[in-house]
Amino acid sequence: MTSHRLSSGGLIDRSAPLNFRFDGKSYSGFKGDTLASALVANGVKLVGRSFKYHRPRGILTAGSEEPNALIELRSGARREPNTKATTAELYEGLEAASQNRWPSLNFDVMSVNQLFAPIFVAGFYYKTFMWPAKFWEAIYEPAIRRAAGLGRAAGIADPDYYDKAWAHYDVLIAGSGPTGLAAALAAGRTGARVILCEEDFTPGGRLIADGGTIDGMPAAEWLSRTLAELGSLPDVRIMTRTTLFGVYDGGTYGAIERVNDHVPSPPEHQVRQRLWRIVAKRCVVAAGALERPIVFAGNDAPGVMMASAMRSYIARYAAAPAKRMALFTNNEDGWRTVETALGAGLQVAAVIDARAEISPAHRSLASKGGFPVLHGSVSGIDGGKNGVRKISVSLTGGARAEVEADGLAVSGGWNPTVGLTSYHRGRPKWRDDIAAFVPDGAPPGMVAAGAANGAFGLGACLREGFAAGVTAARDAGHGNGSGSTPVADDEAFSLTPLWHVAGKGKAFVDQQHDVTASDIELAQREGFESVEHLKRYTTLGMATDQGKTSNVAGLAIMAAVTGKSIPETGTTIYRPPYVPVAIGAFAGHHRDETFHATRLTPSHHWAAEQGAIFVDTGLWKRAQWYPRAGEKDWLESVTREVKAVRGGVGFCDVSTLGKIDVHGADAGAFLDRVYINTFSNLAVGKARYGLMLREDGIVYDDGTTSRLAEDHYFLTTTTAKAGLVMQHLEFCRQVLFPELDVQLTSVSDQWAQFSIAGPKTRDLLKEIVDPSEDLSNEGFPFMGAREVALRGGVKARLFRISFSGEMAFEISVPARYGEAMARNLMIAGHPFGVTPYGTEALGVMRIEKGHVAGPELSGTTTAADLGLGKMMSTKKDFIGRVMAGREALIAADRQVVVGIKPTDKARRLRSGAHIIPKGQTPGPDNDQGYVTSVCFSPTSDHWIGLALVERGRERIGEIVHAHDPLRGEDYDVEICNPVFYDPDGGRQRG
Amino acid sequence: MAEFSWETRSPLDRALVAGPNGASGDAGVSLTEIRNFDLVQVMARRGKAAEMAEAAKARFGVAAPETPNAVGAADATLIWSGPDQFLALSTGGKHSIEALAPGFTGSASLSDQSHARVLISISGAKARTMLAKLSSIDLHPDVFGVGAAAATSMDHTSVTLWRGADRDGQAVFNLLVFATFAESLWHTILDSAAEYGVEIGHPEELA
Amino acid sequence: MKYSIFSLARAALSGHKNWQRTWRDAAPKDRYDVVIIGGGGHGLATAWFLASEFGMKNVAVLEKGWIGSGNAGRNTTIIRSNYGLPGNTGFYELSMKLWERMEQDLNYNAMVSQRGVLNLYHSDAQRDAYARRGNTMRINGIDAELLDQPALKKMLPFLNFDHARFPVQGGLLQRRGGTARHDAVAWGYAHAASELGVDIIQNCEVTGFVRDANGKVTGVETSRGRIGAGKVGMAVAGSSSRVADMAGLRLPIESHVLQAFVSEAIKPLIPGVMTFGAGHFYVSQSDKGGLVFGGDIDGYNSYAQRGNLPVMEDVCEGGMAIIPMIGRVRLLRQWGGIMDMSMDGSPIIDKTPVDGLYLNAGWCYGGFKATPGSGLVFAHLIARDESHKEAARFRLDRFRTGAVIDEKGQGAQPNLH
Amino acid sequence: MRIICPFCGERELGEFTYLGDAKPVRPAADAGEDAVYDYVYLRDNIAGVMDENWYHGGGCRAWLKVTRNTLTHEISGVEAAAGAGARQVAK
Repeated sequence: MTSHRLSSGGLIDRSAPLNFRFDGKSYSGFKGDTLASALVANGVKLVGRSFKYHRPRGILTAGSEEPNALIELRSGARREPNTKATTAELYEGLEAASQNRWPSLNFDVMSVNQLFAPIFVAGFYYKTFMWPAKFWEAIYEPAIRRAAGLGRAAGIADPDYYDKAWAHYDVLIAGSGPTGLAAALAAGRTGARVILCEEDFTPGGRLIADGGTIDGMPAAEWLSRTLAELGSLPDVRIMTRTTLFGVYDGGTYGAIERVNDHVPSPPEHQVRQRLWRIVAKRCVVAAGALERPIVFAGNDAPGVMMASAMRSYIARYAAAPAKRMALFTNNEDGWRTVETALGAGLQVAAVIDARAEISPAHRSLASKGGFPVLHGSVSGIDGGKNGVRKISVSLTGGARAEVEADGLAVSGGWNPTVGLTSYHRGRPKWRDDIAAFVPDGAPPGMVAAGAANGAFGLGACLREGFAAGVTAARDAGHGNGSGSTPVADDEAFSLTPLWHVAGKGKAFVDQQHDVTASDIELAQREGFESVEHLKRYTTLGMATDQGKTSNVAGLAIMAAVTGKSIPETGTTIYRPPYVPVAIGAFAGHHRDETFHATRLTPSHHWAAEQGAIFVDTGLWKRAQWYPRAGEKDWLESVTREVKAVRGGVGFCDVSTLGKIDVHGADAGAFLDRVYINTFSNLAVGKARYGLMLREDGIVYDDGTTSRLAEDHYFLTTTTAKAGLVMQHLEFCRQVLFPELDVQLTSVSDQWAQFSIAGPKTRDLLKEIVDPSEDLSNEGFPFMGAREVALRGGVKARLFRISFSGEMAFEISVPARYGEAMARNLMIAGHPFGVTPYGTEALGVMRIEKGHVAGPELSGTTTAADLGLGKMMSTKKDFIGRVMAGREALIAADRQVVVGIKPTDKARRLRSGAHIIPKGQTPGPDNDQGYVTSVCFSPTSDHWIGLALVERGRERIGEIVHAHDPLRGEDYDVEICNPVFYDPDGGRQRG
Repeated sequence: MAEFSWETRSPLDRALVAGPNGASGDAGVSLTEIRNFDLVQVMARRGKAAEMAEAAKARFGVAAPETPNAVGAADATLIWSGPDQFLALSTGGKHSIEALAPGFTGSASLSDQSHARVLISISGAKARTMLAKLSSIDLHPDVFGVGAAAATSMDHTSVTLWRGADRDGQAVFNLLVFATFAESLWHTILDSAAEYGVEIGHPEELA
Repeated sequence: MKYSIFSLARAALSGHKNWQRTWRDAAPKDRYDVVIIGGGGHGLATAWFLASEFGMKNVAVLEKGWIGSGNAGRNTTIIRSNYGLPGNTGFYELSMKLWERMEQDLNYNAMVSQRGVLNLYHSDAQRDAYARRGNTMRINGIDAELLDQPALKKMLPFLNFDHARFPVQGGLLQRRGGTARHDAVAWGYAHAASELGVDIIQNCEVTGFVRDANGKVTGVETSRGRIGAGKVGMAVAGSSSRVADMAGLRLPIESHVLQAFVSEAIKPLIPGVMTFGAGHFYVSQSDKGGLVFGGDIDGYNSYAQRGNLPVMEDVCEGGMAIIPMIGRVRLLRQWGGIMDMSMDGSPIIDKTPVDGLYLNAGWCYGGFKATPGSGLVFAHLIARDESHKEAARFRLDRFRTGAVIDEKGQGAQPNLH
Repeated sequence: MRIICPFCGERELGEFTYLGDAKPVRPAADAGEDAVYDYVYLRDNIAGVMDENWYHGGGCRAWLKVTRNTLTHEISGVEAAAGAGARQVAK
């Protein structure tokens, strides 16, 4: 048995001992322990060092509000900094280390900071470290950064997995104490779908440690009966190890389930944690209340503990935080700790009660327990890193006393947990009778009950919980359930507010951030009186405990210094999450290669077989080029592919283009309104290039659209804009022009589409298309489009369009034939040297041909900038028409698309270089444009590019300077016609 | 003359490996792909919803769904896909787009989706639990009963989901997924299901 | 009261009892030469520049709540001048240069920390776009470097190089970029402006404009009474439309919510500011140790100052995708601010059609880094009645003429900027 | 936030895309530059109840007019765009 383990009692499983290590030293505990309770049981008092002054700290609480007992849990890639020992479940082999100390917890060099404490007051850094300016980044800041922070993150990729799930319930209940269980019973019995989230690994809340009598039976028995009944209801779910952390609009709640944090590592195929998005019609916040400290000098010494926490350690974990304890309380409830301690056979040195009167029952308890009751306040602690030894007391009336004890329980009253109810900027309201804030202005559908609502008695909790459950179920559409409210007595509760005991020495308000009462006074003196200023200036409440034990005390002290009341002083805005949540949990499985979905083209696996190199284009993987053995780099492969197309025939999977079926009697009229050019007059069997503007007159997207029937067009978009164009067209159809008879269907995934290009395209196609189809220039002229039969009976759509400038077709087959199509093209094209080509070669050929693409359609260019101004119809209205005519969009000095070529033909061009007039020093005033797209043109045998250049079209032939300081390059280029290849277009028409 | 084959290939051809997957023991989730179907999107022309409904009734013998439901006809399933539109799922060419077109002339626009989607069947004791990781909609049996359908998203990807007839007392969820996303979503489903144990069946033909 | 290590040490001897208010707690006078509406960073900086650069000391800053309570206190603290379009480039560099001397100018340590701002790229197209932008910066005399993947691996070895959905190819780095302590910026300007005689009036909400017979603005109605003014400047980003409405103006602005997040404090992990464009995620680490991160705006008009869960998930997904070591680091706090999203993503600093009323608005989420520059050019506009040369393009009529400054190329759709 | 799609029922935010104020009406072809400028660029930017265009792209692809309070995010009404279904719409 460990030194501070009680010989009996508690909810620990004494048959399951567990070994663990803290700071390298071995200890043992039991199943059912937290790391904190196991440390208590082993008599460990010093567990951490504070943020700024590196003061020794012990365990203050027994829950997720813990400010001090923060440790690094686990090791290696699983190291979890700032983990609360008070919520970490013990498991066999657990490893934990204290943090923010060097070289050891016991001897921490940085505790020298305490010597500078007179200087290191709130906000001191705003007043210094300013001279010389360069010293900030070089010296001061690195030192501050090293000193700040608490634990160390792993610094290695997280090896565990997370997932996310949705849940839908009528009633969501936060907390499984008496209030939450009563609410669950009431709602569950109506048949409502109920989910109850409990942060702890054991349901029961304060019932576990504080007991009581409910419906005439011991609380433990009532608890197990209630859990059994709830378990028998099919639509009631109790989730332990699950914290409700946030409430979002529309009755959506965030909860984090710690699925496998209580084991060394998650079993195979299981996640570490799961993020729940719970959609609930009603929510009952039964999250209880948190006991609050009283601020006094030395209140941060190890061994000073919240009174309720001390009860939990003794009653729930059978671990004694102190063998001879003292209690400092300002209320009735604190005394329960004395009862619990005495009941466990521990000694009580004294009770220091700030109230003028105590009850006769407690007075007789004191005489029975043989300890004095001192009326007054604790004014100082004598003790060090090994814990409390002596307690100084200022007695009412001015005298002083001392109490020898090895632990001090403190109770300053209780603060309802108002976080969840305040996340929609609801401001809690002050209640004088309990001297605490209670929820007000909760989000729609949410209600607080029990201690979370300021009802501290057991009977009141059960009543409020049960009533809230009934109401919630009814509001969610369920009738009455059976059964009645569980009954229990209400304990007496009297409290004399006491926030701060004046005294010598540092009195901590926010223990984690080392914010003292005098820091608050200083902030007030300097004008930081608003609570939000106070928080920001002193960092009060901004630590990992989110101020759960410090916020209210902080503003009470501020209220006292400013002479305002506490409600006048107000609270800061409450912000989620209620407890810190691992970033990995919010990400779920969206990490690494599964960060986003991947779209594969119909010929993807075939291309992979060919050894294609793939490039990410949006969500797509596209074949970028197809390297062949012996080729030294991508450029060699791409050049080969281009030459093969220009000299023979090649093909490329262009299925990534957006494809939309446009049906309806008004399809043509509709297209006239969304494109700048006219489509209603397009003949059936023909394709036309179209350009769309945004309503602000800027180019949105382009593509070819074919008319397959009188009332059926087939529209293509760029790969990048496919989804957005569909959305835009639906907007036009449904909102702008609802009178038109048009139907839109995305057929992007229905068709595998290939571009087949090169002078031998027709030869190849003849092998693949049914011989009855006329592919001659007369029978299938440039910009023709129609359905054809392929050999073997598959039907395809054939379009005589060209992006490469060659004699070319695009052919669509139903997508499941896509892979066969690629194989068949290889077979059919074999005699003609057919070559698959990727997006790089596609890009080279479009640049050679002067076709604009993504880099030129940048969202800032007009049709005229792109050299397509003449396409704008003057005979009809279309989206963007009016705004395109604004003065700045038609200004003569706009940057327009031109070609560029280097004067030194050996020179490589790069996109992103800027265009500067020759002979001038580059500067903001002569920055006349930039290079948008470049490639090595196998056809020209040198690099070529497209650029946006001021007045470019007037400057064809001018030599300008390509300025690229980023890459240390400067060279001359000639502005030229953007169409480098076959400017007459004879090849594509031939 | 070159010889070539027009063998079709499902987008899940590589990804689907029949057999057990994930945790060992009794599989909580059964997964397979249903292949070989005709799928036609039928959208009413402006002002022609009633005419489309009549045409559908004449063609399939049942009324097309006007709310998010899947309706079984003798030889087809009609799945709601949006206001005044539905998907006709069938096999054997009986209700291919060519076969349907004459009956809907003037009342609806038809678009072939047979190759645009992959059909995945999900069942098993943990199917609903697993789907809760992917789907934001409520699949509780009281809410999403047999025949319920939804146009929704999973993993940011549009899907059509409907509940077929129960099999062995277990719910069966049918999922139409866009073909180019299918492999990616398949892996996501497997990841989500792994902890429950998965039995991946050999692809089946649409019955 | 001069702030220094010496004054601090002296104060320590007296238990810090002698510190004065950081700024005077002024009561409103009847009339000021200039009234600035909005006690955020921009309003306070404007007041300080009016007093220090333009000799106008009869100035009041009116704040409806507590100073710095808007976006000044609710941002991810990044400063940079890596903009690519004329109008923005010069302005943000002006601002950057002012950041570099701010603490000495103000005698207040705002922890301006030039630890570098890096934008990652994942494709040739992104690289080209960054090259264009980086060259613009260089041509404007601003530092910029284009890093390739090996350089990045050395600098940020923890990025996901091996299992990335969108592999990192390189990045555009501005070493002079970095972060500053956001609240301290507001306090610093308030401190320095107050020392020069500017009245900073908190809890004073403007409820209307006072106009003369010609329509000229001659003052404001407030919750603390009428205050006369020679000129009135609006610097109320987030509330611009609401305040402009009191003067009968409609603006090319929508209010949107942008979330930001901070993790628990940990020992130094991430050196500078890093943005992951392919994943809507950016991050830096504060001096206190928290990872400060964010992503895209929530996407819909909102004055509610709270964020939604899907965007929060989206941001964390981006974070995990690019820095998988942050999986076990815990998110501590989330908050949402109201963004003045303009129609081209760039700000407006101009006279309004209402005589005597000057507008500083539309900062989207670029407002924090602009604070000192905005203060200077807005003060210039108010004092001289003409635009500062680095703000000449931030005209209100640019939407009418088409001379927009659209860095993202998204057009008149604010939620996409 | 959750939006009740008139066709699909209640769905979560992630299925929808936002466009903005639904009040401005696209001016007639001959309305002139000022009218179009107003339509494209100026916004009431209402702090309160506002009609907005939302797209159910992750569901039935209907455009919706959602009445929503920008101060509280409360949604008080949703209706389908005039052209969402097949019903006849007068010009």
